[in-house]
Amino acid sequence: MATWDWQVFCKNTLDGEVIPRCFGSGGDITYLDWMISAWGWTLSVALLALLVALLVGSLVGILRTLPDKRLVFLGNAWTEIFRNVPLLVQVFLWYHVIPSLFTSLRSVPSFVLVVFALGFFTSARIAEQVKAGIQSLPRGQSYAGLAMGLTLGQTYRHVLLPMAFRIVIPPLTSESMNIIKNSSVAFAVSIAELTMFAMQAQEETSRGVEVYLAVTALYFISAFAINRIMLVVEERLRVPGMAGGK
Amino acid sequence: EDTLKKVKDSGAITLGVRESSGVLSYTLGGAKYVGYHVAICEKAVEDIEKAVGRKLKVNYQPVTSQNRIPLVQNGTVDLECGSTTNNATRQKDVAFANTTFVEEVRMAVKTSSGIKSIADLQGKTVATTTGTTSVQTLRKNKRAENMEFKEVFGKDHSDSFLLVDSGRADVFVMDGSLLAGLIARSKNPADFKIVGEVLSVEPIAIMMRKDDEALLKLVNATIAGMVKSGEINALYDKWFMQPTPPTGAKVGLPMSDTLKDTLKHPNNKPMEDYAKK
Amino acid sequence: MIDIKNISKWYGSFQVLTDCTTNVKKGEVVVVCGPSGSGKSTLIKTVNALEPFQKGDIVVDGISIADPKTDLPKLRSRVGMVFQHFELFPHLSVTENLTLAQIKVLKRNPDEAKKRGLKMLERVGLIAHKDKFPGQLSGGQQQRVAIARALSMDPIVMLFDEPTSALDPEMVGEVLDVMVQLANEGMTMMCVTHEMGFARKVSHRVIFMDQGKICEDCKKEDFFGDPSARSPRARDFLSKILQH
Amino acid sequence: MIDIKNISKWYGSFQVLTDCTTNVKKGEVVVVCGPSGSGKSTLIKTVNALEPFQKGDIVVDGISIADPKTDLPKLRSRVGMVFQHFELFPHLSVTENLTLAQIKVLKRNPDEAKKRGLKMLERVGLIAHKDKFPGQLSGGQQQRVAIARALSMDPIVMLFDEPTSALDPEMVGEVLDVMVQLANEGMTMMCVTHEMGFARKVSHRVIFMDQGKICEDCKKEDFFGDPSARSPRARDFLSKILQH
Amino acid sequence: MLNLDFSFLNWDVVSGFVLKGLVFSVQLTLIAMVGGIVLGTLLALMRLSGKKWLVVPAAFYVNTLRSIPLVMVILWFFLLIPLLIGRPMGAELSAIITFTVFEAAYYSEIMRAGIQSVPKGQVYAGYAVGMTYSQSMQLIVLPQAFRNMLPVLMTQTIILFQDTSLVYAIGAYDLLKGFEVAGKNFNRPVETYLVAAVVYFVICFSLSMLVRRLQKKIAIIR
Ligand SMILES: Nc1ncnc2c1ncn2[C@@H]1O[C@H](COP(=O)(O)OP(=O)(O)OP(=O)(O)O)[C@@H](O)[C@H]1O
Ligand SMILES: Nc1ncnc2c1ncn2[C@@H]1O[C@H](COP(=O)(O)OP(=O)(O)OP(=O)(O)O)[C@@H](O)[C@H]1O
Ligand SMILES: [Mg+2]
Ligand SMILES: [Mg+2]
Repeated sequence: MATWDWQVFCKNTLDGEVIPRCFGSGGDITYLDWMISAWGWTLSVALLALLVALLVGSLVGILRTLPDKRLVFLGNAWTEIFRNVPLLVQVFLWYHVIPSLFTSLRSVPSFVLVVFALGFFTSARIAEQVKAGIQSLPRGQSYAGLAMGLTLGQTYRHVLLPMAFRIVIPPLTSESMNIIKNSSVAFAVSIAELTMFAMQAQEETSRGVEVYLAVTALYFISAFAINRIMLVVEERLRVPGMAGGK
Repeated sequence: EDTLKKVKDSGAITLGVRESSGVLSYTLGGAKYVGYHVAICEKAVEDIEKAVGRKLKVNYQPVTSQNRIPLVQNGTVDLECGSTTNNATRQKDVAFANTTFVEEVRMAVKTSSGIKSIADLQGKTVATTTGTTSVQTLRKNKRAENMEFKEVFGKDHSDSFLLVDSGRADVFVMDGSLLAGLIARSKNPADFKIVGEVLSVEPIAIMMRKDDEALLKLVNATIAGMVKSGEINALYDKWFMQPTPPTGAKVGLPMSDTLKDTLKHPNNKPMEDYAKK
Repeated sequence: MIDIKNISKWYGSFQVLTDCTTNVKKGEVVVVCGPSGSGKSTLIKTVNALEPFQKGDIVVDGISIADPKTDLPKLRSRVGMVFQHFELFPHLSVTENLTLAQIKVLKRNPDEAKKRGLKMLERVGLIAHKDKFPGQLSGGQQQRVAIARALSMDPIVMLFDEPTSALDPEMVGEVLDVMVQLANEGMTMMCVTHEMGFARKVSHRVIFMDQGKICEDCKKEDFFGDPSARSPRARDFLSKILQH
Repeated sequence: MIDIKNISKWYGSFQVLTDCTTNVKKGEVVVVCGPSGSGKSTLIKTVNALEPFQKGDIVVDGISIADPKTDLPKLRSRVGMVFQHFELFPHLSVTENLTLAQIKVLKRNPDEAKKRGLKMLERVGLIAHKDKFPGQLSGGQQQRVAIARALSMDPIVMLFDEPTSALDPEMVGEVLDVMVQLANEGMTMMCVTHEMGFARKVSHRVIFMDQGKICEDCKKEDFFGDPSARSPRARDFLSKILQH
Repeated sequence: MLNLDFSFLNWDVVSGFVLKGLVFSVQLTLIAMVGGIVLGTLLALMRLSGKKWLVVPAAFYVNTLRSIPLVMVILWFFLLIPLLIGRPMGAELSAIITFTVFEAAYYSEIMRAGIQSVPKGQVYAGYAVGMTYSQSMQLIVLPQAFRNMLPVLMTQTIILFQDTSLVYAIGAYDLLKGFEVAGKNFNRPVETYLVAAVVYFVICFSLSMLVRRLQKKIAIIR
């Protein structure tokens, strides 16, 4: 690589002139401004999608452990459909194909669309883990809950899920980190997040290495932060007297 | 960097091509790459063979907008025959042969929309493709004309076109040749048309490594020869006016005055110089 | 109190219980024994409807389990159950383990539930451990907490499924002590156990199961009396279990 | 045969073994007992160097374990060990379980290994199950296969770590039978077990451990003789374990 | 509403555009799977070795790669390897190396969990019959870990297969790219994406069915 040119981030996105303080003012924005806002978009997409994925994934995961065969089938079908088609293809279908079938969907902002697409995709994987977590508990636990007169719902709520979620925190951490990285598909539906910034800024400035390095670092920081947060959560939820770590 | 020597020693030359850059450079499937720019490069390769005195094996390396410059720099690609805009920033990293095509950035709209020029864009939705210079062009025009319109970005050109087709966007701002190609291959070409003023003019040229005078000279000589013999006009006609594979669609984009002028006065001036005119 | 009438149960095509009939009267202590896989756990779980069955009926305190209109959670809340592996809720403290169901099922207010729970904890001699988590207790202590948990629901009958077989030998005693005390106080109990000493000491009747069938169902005195009056299977089992 | 000399071991700052000294002579059967967590498993695992120790030395058949030059795998291959949870290799068939180490460690040829393995399998009465996988056998059968596996290495001494405590009561007998037979044939054995019947019947010496220390180490006759001659801890333990 | 036209999708197009991508995707998946599992197992063993000088680098490797989007890793390898080895490398080869190295980080976490799922007593049992560390790993622990983790390994492989589409970043030609290019050059993106969705679903779903079947066959009887 030739020489570094970190000044590229201080350039005005309109005329390419370097702005002294690196932050634009009065409607002018620099690449740095742009990148920070892109980071914000990445985080918003990822975190909201994570929320969707956790809710839907837990629900589907629970469905797959219930006694009712039809609900299990429903849960299995959901999981298989959403995990066996590449994310990018799913996003395309949500954005271009489904709205032409259901025209009412056309007015849904693409941000919402990608949050759900990414959320549903990840929910399939989370469902898999939640199911495994519930099934890894001894059968006696649900017997014990039921034997005390708790209903099936109460048994899940007070007995099975609290432990199952503790067990699946490590794989959930991976999924949460993945969702940050997978949020890059949002560029396909016109969300100005980090990947789009990277593609566009390197095209405009021809400083690919600097741009990609900065963007990689931001992804890394985000994923790492999630990892740390989840470790804290894991630590907080650790049950005294239970084996640590796993 | 002596590409001619490298090519002579290895007996092979690598052309950078695009999977899908309108009729400038695209694939027919398999390892077949064709297009106006590819044809010019192949002609240049013939001259290189003469210069090094041996037959060369021609490898086609598909490139993308993200990797084409690094690939040329690191020696993977010897001649890039895609659709790369020659601009000042890039000239710091790579060299360009004399301009062989001039893109005029314009708008594609649905015939029924009634949009005729930039002035009609107030309150509309404008599509363009991520990772292209058109995004910047659009940003500048928006500022200059002091207008309010919404921008959406397609992942690639066919996505952006689909945005217009499906009604999510009103216009698609992009290189004229690409727009013409997309319209020609669409299900109902009559539904779309290219309108409006030229938003920016971009010289497109063959790209190669910097500081390789011998190769640059040779390629420029090839181009000059083709202009002189009229071969370049025939090529242009073949790709832009006649039916093209695989669909047999006709792009139907006559040679612009700027291109005619540029071919008459060969140069490799960057895009910035065109804007000043 | 418990009336088991011609219960049969299949897992797929495999029959685990064949036409089992027996009963437990109020205040009676019945011990169920038999070789591994003979269906003891399955039988005892059918009593509070933890395992569904395909044929027959069980009537607990006048309520039929097979009747689809029966409110099973309510019925279960009146039947205490203790499991081989304790099945305390590991994420809840001892006190929370004792109060959860009282609050959620019996709708007792938390203070009342806590009072009742701690009283039971005291009874099993573990009041000092009320704020610990199950993982911080020994097996014997966990099982005693599990018994206290069941008792705090004021059950009309207690079911035990091999309550001591997952324990270290030196801890078996402390759990059996609690059970003996319960029996002496007149609690109705149905216990699956291999502790023949316990059966001898406190039970009124012994049921011997083999291959899903109830082979023997007789007074303790008869069961431990003349071996020649027992079925060959029961004799064989008893000799194995008492051998060393 | 085994000479344990002043062994001490720590996990971090927690001392599990304190200055333990004892020995096992050729042909002798020694039973180790004591409450849970007293260090019995740890002690027996130090004998074939499965647990490292920080102080003292163990000499097995003339070879010092603490000596860094000792070829531990080779030493271990001459010491048979049977675990509480059998630890058969679940992915291998019974025959493969018996032959794997013979082939890989003793470098016997597969035919010879198989012959030897099947002979031992016959000895524990399970030849009919030679092609099954461990998961298809009952606990008692698995433990007997585990004993056969250890025997097929022609060990000079056998170590047992609570071989019957994970078994259903009716299967305890079949495993103890094999062990009694081994003892009667003159095998040198060191057994951690709570089966006092076994200790009474075949052991020569009993070691009682508490809190990492060897509290009692005496002839069987003395151990089971006058209780007042025992330490209070041992008396308490014996009373608990023999109570029911 | 949806005006679909699949007529362009004849055998020539499929064989010209799609097949080439499919072959590369499968090739890339297989090589990266085998290489990744081997390398990942080594990394897992390093992390479990308890020796600091092995644990730290292995943990650093795994955590770093797991925190960066694959597409960035692909780009970096593509830009940096030529600088390291001093000559350019083709996109395909670069993709294969990148995927192997990257997937190793993920497979290593799976194998680590798998190794930890084998009871410690099994290792003791191996040692007790005189096996060395490497023998007990090879003969006892890894075969069990591998079988226990087979479903997760295969799920990761299905993800890997889907992720091969990210090689677009360096211009390599995979299955999805095949569909995309066909879609672009015939300007039929909707149709090609629909077909792509179906094709991916069929491949991945049959793969997971196959794994379930296989799993029943080689699962350890417990
Ligand atoms: N979920 C199940 N699916 C199929 N078969 C089962 C299931 N649960 C139990 N069984 C079978 O039913 C039979 C009776 O099981 P049960 O647990 O009642 O025996 P048990 O007498 O309690 O034995 P143990 O002393 O080992 O606890 C056994 O053969 C067992 O394999
Ligand atoms: N890996 C370890 N780390 C820390 N402490 C340990 C570890 N393994 C065992 N200990 C502790 O060492 C002590 C002795 O353990 P050991 O397993 O030898 O006891 P034991 O007498 O065999 O008990 P049991 O009858 O329960 O098998 C116990 O207090 C135990 O908690
Ligand atoms: Mg049972
Ligand atoms: Mg032990």
